[in-house]
Amino acid sequence: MMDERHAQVDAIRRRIGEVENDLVDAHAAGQIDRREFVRRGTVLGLSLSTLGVLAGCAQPNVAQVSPPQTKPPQPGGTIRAGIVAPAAALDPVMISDEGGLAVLGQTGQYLVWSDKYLNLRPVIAESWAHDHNGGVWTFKIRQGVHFSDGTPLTAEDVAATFNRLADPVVGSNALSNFAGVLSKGNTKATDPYTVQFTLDAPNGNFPYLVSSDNYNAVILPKDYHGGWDKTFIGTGPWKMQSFTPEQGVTYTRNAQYWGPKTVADRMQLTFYPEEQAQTLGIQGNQVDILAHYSVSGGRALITDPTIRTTQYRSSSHRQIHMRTDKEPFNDKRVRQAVGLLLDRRGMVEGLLATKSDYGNDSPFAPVFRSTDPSVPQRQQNVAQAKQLLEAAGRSSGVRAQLTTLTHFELPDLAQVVQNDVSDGGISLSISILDPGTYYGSSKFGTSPWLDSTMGITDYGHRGVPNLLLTAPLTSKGPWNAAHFKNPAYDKLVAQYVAALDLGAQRTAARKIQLLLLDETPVMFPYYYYFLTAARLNVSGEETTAMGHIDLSRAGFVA
Amino acid sequence: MSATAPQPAAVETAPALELRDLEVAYRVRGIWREVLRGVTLSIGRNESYGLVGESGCGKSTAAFAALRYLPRNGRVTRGSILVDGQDLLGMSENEVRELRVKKVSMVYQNPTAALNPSIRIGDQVAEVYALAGAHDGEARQRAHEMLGKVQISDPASVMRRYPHQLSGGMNQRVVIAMALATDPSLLILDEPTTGLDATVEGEVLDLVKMLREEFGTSLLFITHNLGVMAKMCERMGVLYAGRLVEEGPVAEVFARPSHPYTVGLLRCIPRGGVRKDRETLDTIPGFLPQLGADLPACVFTDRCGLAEEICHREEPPFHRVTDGHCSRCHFYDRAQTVPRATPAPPVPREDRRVEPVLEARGLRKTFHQEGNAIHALADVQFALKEGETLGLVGESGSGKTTLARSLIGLSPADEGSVIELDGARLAPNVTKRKRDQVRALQIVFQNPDSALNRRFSIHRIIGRALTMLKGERGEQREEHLRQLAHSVRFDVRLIGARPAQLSGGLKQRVAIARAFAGDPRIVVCDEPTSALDVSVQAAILNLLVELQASKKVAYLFISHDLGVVRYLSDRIAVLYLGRVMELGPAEHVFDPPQHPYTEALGSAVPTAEGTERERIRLVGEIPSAASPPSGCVFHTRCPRYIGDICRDEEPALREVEPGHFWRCHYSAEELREVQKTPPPEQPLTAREASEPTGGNLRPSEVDRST
Amino acid sequence: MSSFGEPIGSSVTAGEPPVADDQLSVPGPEDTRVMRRERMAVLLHSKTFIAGAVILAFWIVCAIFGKLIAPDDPLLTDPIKALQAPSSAHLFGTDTLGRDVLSRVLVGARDILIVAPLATLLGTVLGTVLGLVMGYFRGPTDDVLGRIVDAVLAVPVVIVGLLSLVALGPSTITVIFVIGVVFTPVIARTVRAAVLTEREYEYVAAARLRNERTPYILFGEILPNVLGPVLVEFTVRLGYAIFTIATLSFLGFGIQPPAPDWGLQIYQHYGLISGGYWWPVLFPALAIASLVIGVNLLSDGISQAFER
Amino acid sequence: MTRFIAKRLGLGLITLWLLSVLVFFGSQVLPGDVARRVLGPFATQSAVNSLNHQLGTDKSVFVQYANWISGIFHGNLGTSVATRSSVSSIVFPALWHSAKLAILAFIIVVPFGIIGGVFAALKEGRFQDRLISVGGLSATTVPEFVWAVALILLFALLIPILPSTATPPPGSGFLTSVKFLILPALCLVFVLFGYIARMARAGTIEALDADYTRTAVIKGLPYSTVVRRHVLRNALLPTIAVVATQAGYLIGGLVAIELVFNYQGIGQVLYRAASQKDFPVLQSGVLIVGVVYLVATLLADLAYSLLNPRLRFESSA
Repeated sequence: MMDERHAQVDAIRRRIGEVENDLVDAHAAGQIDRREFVRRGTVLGLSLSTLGVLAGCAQPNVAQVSPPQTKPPQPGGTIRAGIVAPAAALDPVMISDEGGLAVLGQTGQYLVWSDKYLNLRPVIAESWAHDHNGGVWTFKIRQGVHFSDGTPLTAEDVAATFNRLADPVVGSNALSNFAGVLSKGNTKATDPYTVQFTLDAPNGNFPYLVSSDNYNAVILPKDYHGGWDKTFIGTGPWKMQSFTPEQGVTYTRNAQYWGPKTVADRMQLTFYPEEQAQTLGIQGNQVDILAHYSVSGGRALITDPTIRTTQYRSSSHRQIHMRTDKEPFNDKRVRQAVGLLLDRRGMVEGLLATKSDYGNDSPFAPVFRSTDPSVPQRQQNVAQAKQLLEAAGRSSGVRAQLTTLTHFELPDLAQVVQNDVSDGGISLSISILDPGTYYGSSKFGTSPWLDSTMGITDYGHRGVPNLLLTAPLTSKGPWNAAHFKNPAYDKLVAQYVAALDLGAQRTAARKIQLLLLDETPVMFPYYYYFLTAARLNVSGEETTAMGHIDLSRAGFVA
Repeated sequence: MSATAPQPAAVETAPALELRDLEVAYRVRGIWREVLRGVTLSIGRNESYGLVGESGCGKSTAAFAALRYLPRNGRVTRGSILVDGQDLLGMSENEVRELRVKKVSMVYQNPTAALNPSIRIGDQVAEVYALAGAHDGEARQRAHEMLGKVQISDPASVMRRYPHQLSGGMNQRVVIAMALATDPSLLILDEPTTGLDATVEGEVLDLVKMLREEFGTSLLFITHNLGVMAKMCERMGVLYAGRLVEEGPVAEVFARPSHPYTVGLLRCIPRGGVRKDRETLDTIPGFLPQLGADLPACVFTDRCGLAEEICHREEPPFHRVTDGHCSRCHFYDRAQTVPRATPAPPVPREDRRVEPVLEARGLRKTFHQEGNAIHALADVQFALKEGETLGLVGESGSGKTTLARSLIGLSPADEGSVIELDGARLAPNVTKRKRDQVRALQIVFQNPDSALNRRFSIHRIIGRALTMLKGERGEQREEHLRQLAHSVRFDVRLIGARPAQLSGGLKQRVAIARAFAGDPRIVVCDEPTSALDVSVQAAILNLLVELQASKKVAYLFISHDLGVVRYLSDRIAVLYLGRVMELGPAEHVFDPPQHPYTEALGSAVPTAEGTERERIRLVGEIPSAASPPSGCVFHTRCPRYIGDICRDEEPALREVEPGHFWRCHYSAEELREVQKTPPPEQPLTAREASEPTGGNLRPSEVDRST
Repeated sequence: MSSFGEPIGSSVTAGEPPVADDQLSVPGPEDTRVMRRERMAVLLHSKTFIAGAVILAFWIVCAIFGKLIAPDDPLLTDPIKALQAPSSAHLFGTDTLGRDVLSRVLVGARDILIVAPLATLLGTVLGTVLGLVMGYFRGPTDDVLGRIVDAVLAVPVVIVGLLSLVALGPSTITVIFVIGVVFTPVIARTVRAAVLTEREYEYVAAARLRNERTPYILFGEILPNVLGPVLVEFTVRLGYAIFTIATLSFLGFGIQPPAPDWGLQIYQHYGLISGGYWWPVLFPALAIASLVIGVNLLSDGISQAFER
Repeated sequence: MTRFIAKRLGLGLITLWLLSVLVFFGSQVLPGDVARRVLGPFATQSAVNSLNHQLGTDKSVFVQYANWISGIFHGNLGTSVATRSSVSSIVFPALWHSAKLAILAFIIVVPFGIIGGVFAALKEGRFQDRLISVGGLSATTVPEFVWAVALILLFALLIPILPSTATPPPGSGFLTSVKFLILPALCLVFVLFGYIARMARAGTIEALDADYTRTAVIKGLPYSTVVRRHVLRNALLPTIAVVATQAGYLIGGLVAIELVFNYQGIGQVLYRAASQKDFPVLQSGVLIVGVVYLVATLLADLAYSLLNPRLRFESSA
């Protein structure tokens, strides 16, 4: 028995490469826990079974992966889910909001599915592997997959999809994700069922960029040129039956789906203009599930006995940036003071009803494995803040404008910040803009977001901190609202991104966390949980922190 | 009481209506104010009884009391009302209804409002029969007959129409038809002809008279017009301050008025063709007491020229003057010796041969409404000499008011019309006229309430006129203002008051003062007294005469009251469908030979003497100015209709005698001949029924509604 | 007070006493003052007016002294104390940011009671001028302006307000401006109607007959006579203004956070009702209701007083 | 009569044209770049430009206006920039939704309003009158969203007997749909009742005071007949006119209610279009609302003049 297992392990270890073996050793040495071991393994392309063997049991405990749920669902029926209506046109390439991606994910499918615990699960891709340093990644494409219009899916479609997303001319929403990682034309179909990605620079987390985390990356036919909202073309378990803009979509089971057929016969997405309506919707039994609700809009659901809320950590957060190049925040002591004045407990327990993690003013959310938990959490400390301000010669007081947008709890947060910092004699005037105005063209000089002295911006969930480390904080970062230019930081980030194994990532992460705490160009007050609401008589729904909702396995319990 | 109550003309049965010492009070601003103070009267069967008095003397209240129809804030405080001997006050609601259905009915002012605008005439009339128990078909049948009885030529078509489609006269006929439908024993008429044209009034009165004889109904006829009274009633009562001050046979009372008030009333109205240059009109000093005011024993004392202290102390009994003629005056026997209130001597008339101060030639005014052109004035011409009065008469719709407004430039005359002031041509629009021209040509409007800005003090109203017309300021203006106020007999102490605080007469004086502020050469008077009580009217007329004498101003005097026009005018123009039909010296115009239209007009007016010549009935209503008849516009109604010539060619305005013009194919001699005998009685033709009232097409209103 | 069963003929005798020549009609020279006094009396006897006045007075006091009366700072957030049910500590409970609802309701009167009257005033002034011009000149002027008025009136006020506020960006000033402009046509219509009757009165003709300039006729002669309707219209519109502003705030386009505006409070919390958090919504709702009703009762009373 | 209709139609068209101008150039004030709206903040400028070109939003406003109008004449209301679907496919269903809501509300409120008003008039000055007048007035003046919130609280949560949203699940029957519309309709009923009742009351009182009523009484007609035959007939005319114009308000004016009940009425469409700066939907939508309103008033006038002989025979005289 034992020997047999050892034999298996040895066989595998001989087969797999260096990095994988380091991982196995790290696990054996107890540097990482089983769960992280499994997660990293999936990223590197090892199958769950293999990992199971290596981890020393037949299968990783599934119960641990998906949260304990009520009874299993019965087949049949129409499952009704509510989402906040897509903000803009439904074009997979362009979609940039949660409502949009939720719709996209029903018929569209990704190479890889990144579940709520950031474990990667093969979907269109059957398996993947990388060269020695992670500069080239090869994906094996599943056979027998058909688009809803009947045409079979080949590697060509996959290549086309990613080249499209990486094409600056198209200007896809995923462009920022691929910046410096994947350039147009570097995705090739080496044979009908193999795709090869040649990266601009080695990237250990690349599979996440082709996973559901990069939500624009649904596989589309190679000849796709817009008009998705007419066809909803995709390879998923559902087929669009009818679509009424502003109102919703109804789906039927996709007969020729390659995977297991859906539990429910029909599915229905109802669009709600805003969260309060959707809250009333599920409470009034208009829908069975809300893909996602926020505390600010759905507080009523938390206490509702007829509603089952599933929650899990995400890296969704708010960034409070301060212009490091402008009065009054060009002095880091002032920025630190602001950081120290924030009453994070008030935010987490009050504003978010404890449905969030504490933020420690860096992108390293507790949900990320690479985060170093040993870095001390910044606490409110008015006295110290006052000293800092005095040292900065600002004891007389600081005036500034805080700009933000009408989005979830942001206006509230702004008011809380305003109150908190006033303790330190900092008086903020609040300006609340509608999203369009706030982001403007998202170019420096024409966007309140990037130009404001101090601002609060919403950031959605990301599977890995990479983008959050680069875009908003690096000297050349396109979203660097803080105008934070720090060579040391840039170097650290480069190190982090290049690092393939966890140890290296953790070390870099620690340095970054400390640096950002010291500089405080941006404050990360909290990382809130992803909340999904379901009526008690349904089960089997799966959602991701990204905002995807997979109802193919959902149905009504007896 | 009943002792003094006159016995109804020999009838055994109970009188049709009997008021016994009736007292009615209204609750106004929380105080009960007496309106009727112990009125006792009785109307015998088949008798027509007239109740006369100035506004607010309680006439209408008495009328409505007879139907037990009092406002919520009114109540009978004493006495009783008997109809056919039954006590009304004791009746139950249903009995009262029964009574209204069967015994008493009423006709009052403004017939068009009295009919339901959204129900067809036929149904409204039939309703009455249905009420009396007739079933549908029968009811309509009888309605049809009844409409025939009120001389509506084509009842069938009228029954299908709605009130607004019929003329006021027609509607009044309908109302009368409804009133007499169930052959009531008592018919109450409350100012039934006020607001109707003289010609129409005449017809309605004739009709009532005739029907009354046919149905043998008793009448309670309420009016302020002594002429109408004389024509319609056998017996009359004079009401003053809610009290019956004199009662008796009409002829008797008119001949031998035995109460100072009655005497005053009769003296106020220009009678028997009296003229300004012969005598000034009398007025009644003082004023009507307030509603429910505390009055001396004799209610008239305060205004009475004969009053002695006894009048304050003792209420005079109802003295019996002669049989059935009683007067509530201590000195009834010398009532007629009451001194005249206005001793001012009449102004002798001097004939000046001077150039006309105002001359109009080819004056036209066309209104455009809904595409069709309405010729409100067609080729009007006349001249006005300094200090003279030109009277302007004609039925409503004849264009009187339009002419006035065109002259003063409020509704500019058509291109080509000529208006000359001292030979200088005037711009048609007042805003285009020079200040001196504007101040020279002013107007006194009919209704002072509308003519005076109710937000301003009298001081401001007159003062502003002085400033604008004469450019006066400061002390000079104040001085002038006082003079002006004095000259119109306006108490300077009231100069700070607002119009709402003044009586109608006072307001009209202010309006006159304003017109005279700029020392005008010509003043147009558009029915300046028609809104006033007779006693007040007299005062205003006197004032106008006075002012004319002192200021040498010329008047264009518009009125529907021929008596008044006659009294005031040197020359008279008769207008019909915007054309001058006749123009001549006042003393000639109303005697033959005269234009057939003038003849008809004149004959229609009941005179206070009751001495009335054979009335000439005019056929139908005045045609709409939108589609005037061919040829002589009057031919459709002309009692002296010659033949095709009248229909085909329009006669010119010819001078038939020196200074006497008319538009007729007849020559003076011919007319003098034919008018010796009354024209043949003409039956009403279908034309009347089908004739559109012109309602919204009436020029004077058109220029508002466009 | 006339009503069924009253013969108009005699009600005249009853109502306004008759007048005869050379005499002042009751109630005598100081008549105007008396009229005013009677109008006041009518108002003071009208329960609706009193009720309205009291309610409005209360809110005005709150608007002025709100900050003093309020137990807490209406803007002071304390997230830890979020959504506490009404208690002795917070009579009306706390909202999502732990702010004292009572304080916010009391102070909330201020914004609306500044914005609404100003907006209404603006609208009334513009509307009156417009109405005077339209009513007096009639003809082409009236037709053209009338069409425009109709065009604006053809779209519900809220929509127009929404549109303009999106266009100009929500701010107190824009709200005042927009509501004012949106109300102009409505008021213009009323005034126009009044002027159409006025201009037929001969005092206008009389004015023209002494070469008065048109502006004088409009504002010197006619305006004073239509002030009554204008005043009534103002009070009525005030009610609508509050109504509209509240609605716009509720839609997020009116008064902006963190202002303790009532509509805004409801907007921010109505989704919570279903969670049993009724207090942050109910109290502002009651506040709005009471204020609007108050104002309307007031205007009802006034218009009645002016009708007689 | 025909002349009357023709005239009113002509005026209506002019008004519409003016409205279109106002709306179009008014909405040009809206800041922000259409294509940027569609593509979101992170699209490249080139993409934005090309879309602007494609949408024609880079042309001069006059050209755009011309295109828009000509489009309308060809039955093409334009394309929503937010959803990329044709405006008509968004606006007309929404319009129909609003209409359903309005109709239901009317069916409830009109009879009640009129009966209430007449009753109040007959009891003028008495307690019942004050109750209806003041009560109605109060109900009318409370913003509809306040009612909405209150009703949801009451009937959807405390006593959960009615749905808290107005959109029935797809494919649900007539009765269900009605059930879903009851709460929002009730809000409207509250808002409209007082208004209609007031009109009816005023009209009735006026008719009661009219001469012809006096005539009827003096004829000896029973009170009930007087009221039925003579008073109501004239009293309710103006009310009808007013009620019809309210239809205009009902369609489009209900943003707040539609929002609370998540009802896809035209109001909500316009609201979202406004917040998304979706010009085509906004412009055409508002124009449509205008059309509805004008048609409603036109019909009101027609009904009025048909029922009112005075006007019916206007042109015949």
